[in-house]
Amino acid sequence: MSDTKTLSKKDFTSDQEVRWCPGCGDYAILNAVQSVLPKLGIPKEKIVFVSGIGCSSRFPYYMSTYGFHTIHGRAAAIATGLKLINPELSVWMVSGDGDSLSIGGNHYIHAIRRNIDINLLLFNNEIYGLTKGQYSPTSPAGLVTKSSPYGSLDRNFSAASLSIGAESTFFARALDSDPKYLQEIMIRATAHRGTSVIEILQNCVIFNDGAHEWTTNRESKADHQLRLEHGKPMLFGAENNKGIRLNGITPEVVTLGENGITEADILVHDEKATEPTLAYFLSRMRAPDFPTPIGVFRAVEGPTYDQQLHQQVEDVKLKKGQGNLKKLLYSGDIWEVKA
Amino acid sequence: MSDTKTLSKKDFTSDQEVRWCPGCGDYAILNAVQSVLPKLGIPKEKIVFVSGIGCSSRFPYYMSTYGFHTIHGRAAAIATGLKLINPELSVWMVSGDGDSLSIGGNHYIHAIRRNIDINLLLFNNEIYGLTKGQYSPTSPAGLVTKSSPYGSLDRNFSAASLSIGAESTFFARALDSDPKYLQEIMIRATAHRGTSVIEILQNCVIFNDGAHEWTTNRESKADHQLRLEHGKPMLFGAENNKGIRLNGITPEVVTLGENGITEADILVHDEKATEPTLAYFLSRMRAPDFPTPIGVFRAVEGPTYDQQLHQQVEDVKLKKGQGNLKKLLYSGDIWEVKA
Amino acid sequence: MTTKSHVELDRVTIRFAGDSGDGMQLTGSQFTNTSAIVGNDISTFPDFPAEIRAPAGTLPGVSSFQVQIGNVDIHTPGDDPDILVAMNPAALKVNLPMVPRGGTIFVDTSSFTTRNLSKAGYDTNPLDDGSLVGYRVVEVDITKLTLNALAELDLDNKSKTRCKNFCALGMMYWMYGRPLEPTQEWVERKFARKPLLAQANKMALQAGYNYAYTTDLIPSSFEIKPAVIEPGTYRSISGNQALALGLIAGCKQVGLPLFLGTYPITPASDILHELSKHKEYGVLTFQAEDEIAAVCAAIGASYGGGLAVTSTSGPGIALKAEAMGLAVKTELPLIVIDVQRAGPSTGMPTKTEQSDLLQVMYGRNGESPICVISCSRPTDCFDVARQAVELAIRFMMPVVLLSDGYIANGTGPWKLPDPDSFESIPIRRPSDPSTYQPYQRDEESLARSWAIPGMPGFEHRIGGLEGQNETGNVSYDPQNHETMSLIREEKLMRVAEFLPEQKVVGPTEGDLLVISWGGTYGSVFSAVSECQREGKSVAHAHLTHLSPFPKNLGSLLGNYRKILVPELNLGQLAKILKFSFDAEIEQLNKIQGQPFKIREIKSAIDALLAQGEN
Amino acid sequence: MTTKSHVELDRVTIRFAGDSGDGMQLTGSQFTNTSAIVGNDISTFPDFPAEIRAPAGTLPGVSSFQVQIGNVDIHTPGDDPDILVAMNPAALKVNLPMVPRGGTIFVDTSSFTTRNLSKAGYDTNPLDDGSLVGYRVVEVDITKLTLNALAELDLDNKSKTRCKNFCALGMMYWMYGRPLEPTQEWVERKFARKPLLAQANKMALQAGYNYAYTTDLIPSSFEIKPAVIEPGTYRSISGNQALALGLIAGCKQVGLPLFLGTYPITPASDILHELSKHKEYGVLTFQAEDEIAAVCAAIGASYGGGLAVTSTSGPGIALKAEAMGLAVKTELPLIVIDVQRAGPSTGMPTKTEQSDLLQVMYGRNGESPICVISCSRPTDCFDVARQAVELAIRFMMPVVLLSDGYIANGTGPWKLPDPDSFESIPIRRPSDPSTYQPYQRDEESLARSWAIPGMPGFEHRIGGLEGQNETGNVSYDPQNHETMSLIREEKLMRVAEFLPEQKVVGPTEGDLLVISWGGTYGSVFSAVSECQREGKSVAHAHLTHLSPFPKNLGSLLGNYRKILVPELNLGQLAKILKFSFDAEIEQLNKIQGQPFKIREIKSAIDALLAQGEN
Ligand SMILES: Cc1ncc(C[n+]2csc(CCOP(=O)(O)OP(=O)(O)O)c2C)c(N)n1
Ligand SMILES: Cc1ncc(C[n+]2csc(CCOP(=O)(O)OP(=O)(O)O)c2C)c(N)n1
Ligand code: SF4
Ligand code: SF4
Ligand SMILES: [Mg+2]
Ligand SMILES: [Mg+2]
Repeated sequence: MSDTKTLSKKDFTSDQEVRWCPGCGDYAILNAVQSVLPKLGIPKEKIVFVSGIGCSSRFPYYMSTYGFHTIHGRAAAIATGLKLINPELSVWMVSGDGDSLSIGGNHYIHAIRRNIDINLLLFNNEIYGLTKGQYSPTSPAGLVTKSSPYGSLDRNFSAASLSIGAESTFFARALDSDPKYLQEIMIRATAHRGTSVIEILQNCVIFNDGAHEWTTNRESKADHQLRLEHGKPMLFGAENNKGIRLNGITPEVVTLGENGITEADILVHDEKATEPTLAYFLSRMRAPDFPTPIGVFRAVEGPTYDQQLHQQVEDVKLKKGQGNLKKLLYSGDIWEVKA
Repeated sequence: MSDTKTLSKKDFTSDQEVRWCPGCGDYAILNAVQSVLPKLGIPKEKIVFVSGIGCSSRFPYYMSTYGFHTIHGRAAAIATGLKLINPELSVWMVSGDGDSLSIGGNHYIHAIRRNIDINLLLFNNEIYGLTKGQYSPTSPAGLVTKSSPYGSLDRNFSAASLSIGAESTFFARALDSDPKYLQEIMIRATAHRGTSVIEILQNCVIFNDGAHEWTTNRESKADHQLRLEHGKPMLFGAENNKGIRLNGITPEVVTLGENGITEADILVHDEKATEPTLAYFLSRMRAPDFPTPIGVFRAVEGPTYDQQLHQQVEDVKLKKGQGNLKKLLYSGDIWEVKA
Repeated sequence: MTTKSHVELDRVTIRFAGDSGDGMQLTGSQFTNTSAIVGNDISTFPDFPAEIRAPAGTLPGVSSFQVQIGNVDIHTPGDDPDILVAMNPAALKVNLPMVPRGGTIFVDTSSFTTRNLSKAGYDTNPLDDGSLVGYRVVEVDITKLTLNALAELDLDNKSKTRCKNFCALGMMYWMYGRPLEPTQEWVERKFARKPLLAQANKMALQAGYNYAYTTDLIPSSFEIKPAVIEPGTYRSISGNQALALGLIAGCKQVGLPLFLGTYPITPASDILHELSKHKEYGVLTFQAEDEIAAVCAAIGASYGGGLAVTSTSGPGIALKAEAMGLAVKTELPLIVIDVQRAGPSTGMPTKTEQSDLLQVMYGRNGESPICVISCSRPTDCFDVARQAVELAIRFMMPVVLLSDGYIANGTGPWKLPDPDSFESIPIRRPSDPSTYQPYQRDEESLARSWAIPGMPGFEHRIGGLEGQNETGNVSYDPQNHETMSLIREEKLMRVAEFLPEQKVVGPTEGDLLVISWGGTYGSVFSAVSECQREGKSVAHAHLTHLSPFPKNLGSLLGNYRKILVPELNLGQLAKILKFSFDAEIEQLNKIQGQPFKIREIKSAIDALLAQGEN
Repeated sequence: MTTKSHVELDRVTIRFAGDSGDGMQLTGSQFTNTSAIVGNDISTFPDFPAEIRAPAGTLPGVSSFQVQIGNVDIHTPGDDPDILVAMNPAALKVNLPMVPRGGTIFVDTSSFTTRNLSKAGYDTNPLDDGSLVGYRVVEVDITKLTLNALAELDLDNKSKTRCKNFCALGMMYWMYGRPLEPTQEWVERKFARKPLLAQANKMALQAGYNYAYTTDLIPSSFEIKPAVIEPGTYRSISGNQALALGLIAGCKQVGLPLFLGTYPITPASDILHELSKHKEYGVLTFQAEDEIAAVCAAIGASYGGGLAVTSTSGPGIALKAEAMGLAVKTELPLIVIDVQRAGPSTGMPTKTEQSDLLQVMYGRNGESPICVISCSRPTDCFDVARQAVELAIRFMMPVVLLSDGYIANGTGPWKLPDPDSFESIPIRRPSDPSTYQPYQRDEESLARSWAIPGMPGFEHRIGGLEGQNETGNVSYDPQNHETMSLIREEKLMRVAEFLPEQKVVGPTEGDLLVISWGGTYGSVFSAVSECQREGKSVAHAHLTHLSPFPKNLGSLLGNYRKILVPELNLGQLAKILKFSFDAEIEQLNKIQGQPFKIREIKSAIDALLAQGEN
């Protein structure tokens, strides 16, 4: 079993029939995950997929690893407990924008704050799919849905801004429509120690088709996507001649060559910046004025809660010696009653 | 009653004996609130204080306005419903760092996201006071408390970063030890339409005494506090000769006069910046390298959920005409059964 | 053409089944509405798959719609279909077990391709491997029939094929002598902007009708005379819809704005969807971040003076428990709607059950008495909702309204009431600030008077800590806590004084009383009437009020030798009746996510009576 | 010096009361421990104010500690104090009502200043306005006495005054012939680093002792002979502490790491505080962001193979309800501790109650059967916690452990067990990957076998949706849902096979059986023994196991003419007994946030027996 060399994609495919709508973006993501796992060299029995409730959260049933399809919004808390009891495990959390940012918002921000070492795949289709199409916290204001026939009045969260505001140590964005790149990002996420969030822009063909069209459209994507690369200038566009320049503390789009702009003027990406301000800055760039940043916004080392929790236990054992039950009971104010 | 001119501080003082520990920072805040309300010209009966559970949350009992001491962590949700049913009301929420950022975290970020027009007083004493001293999400890592005898392992939230990550339109910071300034900020907050968060650094003399000492200490406060003023350069210090300079996208402390630094080099505060990046940038400045920013980080106009909700109703009424129950029932597929 | 026999029937049950994409829910409701319009009594049971759309042609993808129509009182969608319309192999596979031998089965032969057969898990074709022996099988290439009929139309084949459900509907219309007009008109309204599609669907409908009429495939047509139905204007309505409208009507009666704080969940979401459409009635709908925020926002709106409602299903109730306790303690009016589904935990979200009764009664910390009422069928949801509003306001307390997935999605013919006949519901507002106390009570109802923010001079504080009687000030006084606990209990009992006495259908004393609550109403009613027709001494009491019970319920129980309580759970009402009245209760429990069949209740009754005889 | 009389007593109840700052809890426990060491039986009741420290000298600021000591079995802290030590007017005001006329009252006269009197709401000084007529009042200027005694010490007055509680303690020590050494030693340990303070406290103690000895104020001293107590090593321990230690011991028995996921709440927080101290035993404590995260983290830890525990009080249980349902459905071992407090809603957090029984039994959506056990007194929390661990593991199910504020904060003398005598608890791990199924069960216990992440070949998925028997794969099959629902129910019943039979103290049949559960044990036991001594035909059954009940409970009930169930709620166990056994139950309910007095139970018993006679 644990011989990982021999593992292939189908080793990670369960016998359960996949039940998403034909054309759902989830298929591509499932495919990417099943393809990338064999490359990670993690023994299959050490991998666990934990999910909440939602279309996306059916995910674990389709994997042949350990898996837990829990309750709505609580996956982050359950994944936390799982990782804390056994830090050896590779814990993957799969969750939707409703599951993680609506009902699960509190667990989401606290898991990130504690930097629990899990890989969190956030399927963002900007809608509640499973319950047949109500707006979600990431739906743009004005969206007409079953529960907002006159348009939603909610200002929407940016998953990136919220995560970074919650002290995220790793945040990345990827697309269901670009599974190869998604795999690269997943490899980065697994390498990161701490909570690694991958926001995957996913298409719900039934209830919110084309939500990410602006970013993913074949024709325009070169001009609408900014691929972040650490240490590289933020260039994009069909001719790769457009770039992001810093204007005080706000970004502006410039074109190389035009009024004397050279690559030197272009902001260089630093995913390792100690302060998350740059990552936050990126999280504010969005359509139509800016390309959608794709890739790793931020990846900084930091202590993880799970590792520290066990470290603390070891430290105390070292200081006080392995606990002995008798000693524990027979402490405090004790006295003898003679026969 | 509604004649507000005549109102004085004691008009806002209830007959209930105040029951905080002697020396608790909450007294000063209560005092400030009772002093500022008469200045706001809001009819007393339109003011409601909603709180969760915690020492701070006992607040409403000491006010003679309408008040609701609810359950732990839910004040933001209850205040939301209250404001939605009657936008005429001046709704104040009083809550602790545990109440709002631990158990109440989800309602907190969603109230801010929706920009519900309430004034949110966040009493941040970096501890759970009412339950006798466990660490909270704002407690610094390593803090030794009843529940962390070997030191807390939690990385802490910055209330400011989290709020701004949640799309805050108004965020300010004030001190229990400077009630006059606190009053100014409260006046600003009431003027703001939308969720106005005031993080009040409050001292819990019993379980976390001196948590904010670095910032509030009489001797050093001039050097440790940065008073934010819109349109003014970020200067501070006993001689007001220290300032914040932008280095790329990160802040650095400089001294006027030293190696050619002039006021022109100092970053100018803009609380109205359309993008919240500057406010986020400020939220990262903290001891010991930076002074603690005090005052209004961000104050931008934007639609409020409560106002829009009622607007939408009015729009539909305009379009469809005031609803008529008979019409409503007798619609859809109806048919007659003759006698 | 051939002459055909013509048979009269009292009732018939038809089940339309196909792939989620085949529009069976629509086909079913068209048949239902037309039948209603011609005066039949009707009852329906939409039975669709779990939330996610399974791949086309697979078993989990099957969507069914069962309707019973008749010239007699119809109270259920029928135990077993007389006719099954199966649009593909999967639909046949899933539904065949429900059709008794001798039943008629319509199949669209064109869909029985090897690909579809294997998707449905058939190794051989059931149409010719003899597995349908004993059924009357009617094989029609409905798809081809449709395509031919629409040959002339300038439409792609995909769109044309989509009309096949109307073709099937047409056959059923001929078979049961229904007029085509209502559906034709509906099609025109629906496709007003797409005339070509409108035409296509109408032509397909006609084609099916003509085909059935001309061919020998369908030997005889049937007639179902109109039922004797109270004259009036009718509307076919689903339970969730009726609930929503009832809330709007109730709010009109109290003159308060309706506030719904909710979070989507199957099978309750449609209440939100319906209410959010009716803004012109001043309805405020708030889709919260979770169930806790939903009920809390409602509580805030209630404190602010609105008519506050929160709607959810079992898992959501679990999350609302703590806040519901706050509403109990602060004595604020609040309506909590629980559209029950199969549990425990996530369970089977699209399947019905009655297993939240104990949860809503006792699922809160401390002694936290609460008022619970329930609806019994789609068409009474309207009045039960209005009642919930009245109780919440009159008694200043949270009221739980129990529905379930079966009621919520089912439809029935609803005789429209005259809204002008609804009496207004008074609100007890304090008048004198100088004597006002937040917990000063009405002698009779024990309701506290309701002052709301904005009322000058009535400023007051309430909260979750125990409060002193009258003033509501925080109090840890031991005696006061006992006093308040007993007042909260007594206040609930006072509701019973206000409630109508419990009615019984059948003998006022005798061998057996069958007690139903919620969605079991229909099957119990039908089973008991059958027994009564057989001259058995059996009565039926349907409980709308579960907490408190009607005053006379205890004495009622004494009038029968035996008492039977059928429930779609493991005996929750039975437990409560036992300790409330020290009564001996016979249970009939079913926990399969499906409603009772009349037959199941009937045989339980017969068995009990038989015992009685020895 | 004067000669003094010397009286022998069987038992005495002393109540120490003062301002929160006066260290009354400490004084009380010192008196308790010393009394235990000299061989008396003891029981204590710390009674401190609500969470927040009220201003000094006010009524809400009063903190009290009551202890009963005796040479006979002591099972409660005593109905009424024989002696009240009141360190200030507020303490007198709050506690006087509890002292029966004739009782003795010690007061620190120096604290009876006009300021303190008015703070306590006294218009006139009770010491001379005659309101203490009928009590034996002992007025001592304890503060002055202390200051004089410490005059020589180089300490500020504030610190000196702080020693006055030890001065008062010294008087009590003389009065009841207790040795000073244990407390002196404790002081030395406690103030090892502050020798001056150590000296001060010891001197104050001595001063009080000498003062009582030399003056005439205290006419006589008393002797309380050692109780006949089982020989062994003893420790005085609180309920929460004992629970924590029991969990650690239980985990040792199963050989799994202990994981506590919790969120602070009164009166459960001390379990977290205690466990977080014992990291060297591999204990993992996780203070979550809320109760939902706490139970969910525990569930995650359980799925991961740990011994998972979550601890809270009533409001927290309400929040955990949904997740507890997930644990029921997924059949994961989990211990849910509910230290009950007075509700509903926030209620009275520091006051005790037994009103969460129905909540933990039924407060979840769907049919969600759960195992419930309870502890009865501080010293049995240890064993009950170990039992909870054993049941959770043996049966692979969540187990609810009910405690309450009275048990949690109370202390008693605990005869320390020999840990080596604890048997190890086996875990059922699957051995053969090729045949493994997540829901394959043990014939006897119906427990599913426990494969955990990290075990190669046993990879499997579980979740909250209904699962197919054996495989656990998602299933909407009607029959399967009924099967699984019944299995979950049956599995709980199997626990009864494993439980010891219900024991009865007293006649095995007779006039009356009094049934207690949880914290009512002590007063019921004492009241019943009294009756038995009076020759009445009364027996006592204390239920540790509430779901399921012991196998023989039903038949037991049949052996008595009447059954009385005293509860600190409105009759929750009574309800369950009624429908479980169709038994007639007499209730005695008290809902004042206070434990039963022996007297209250006794008179209820006498009244019932008297009825019996007519
Ligand atoms: C406690 C609870 N509340 C509500 C629901 C209903 N529900 C299930 S999934 C879901 C939201 C799904 O949206 P998302 O998380 O974005 O996942 P998606 O289906 O879009 O992949 C809701 C509201 C539930 N199952 N449980
Ligand atoms: C549901 C619930 N969980 C836990 C508690 C216990 N509790 C009350 S207040 C509190 C935290 C108080 O800290 P904070 O919000 O910072 O307020 P502070 O007392 O510091 O002003 C806790 C854990 C509760 N009352 N209800
Ligand atoms: S509803 Fe949307 S998200 Fe869900 S499976 Fe279908 S396409 Fe995918
Ligand atoms: S515990 Fe701390 S926060 Fe609470 S009242 Fe006392 S000093 Fe203030
Ligand atoms: Mg989604
Ligand atoms: Mg705090």
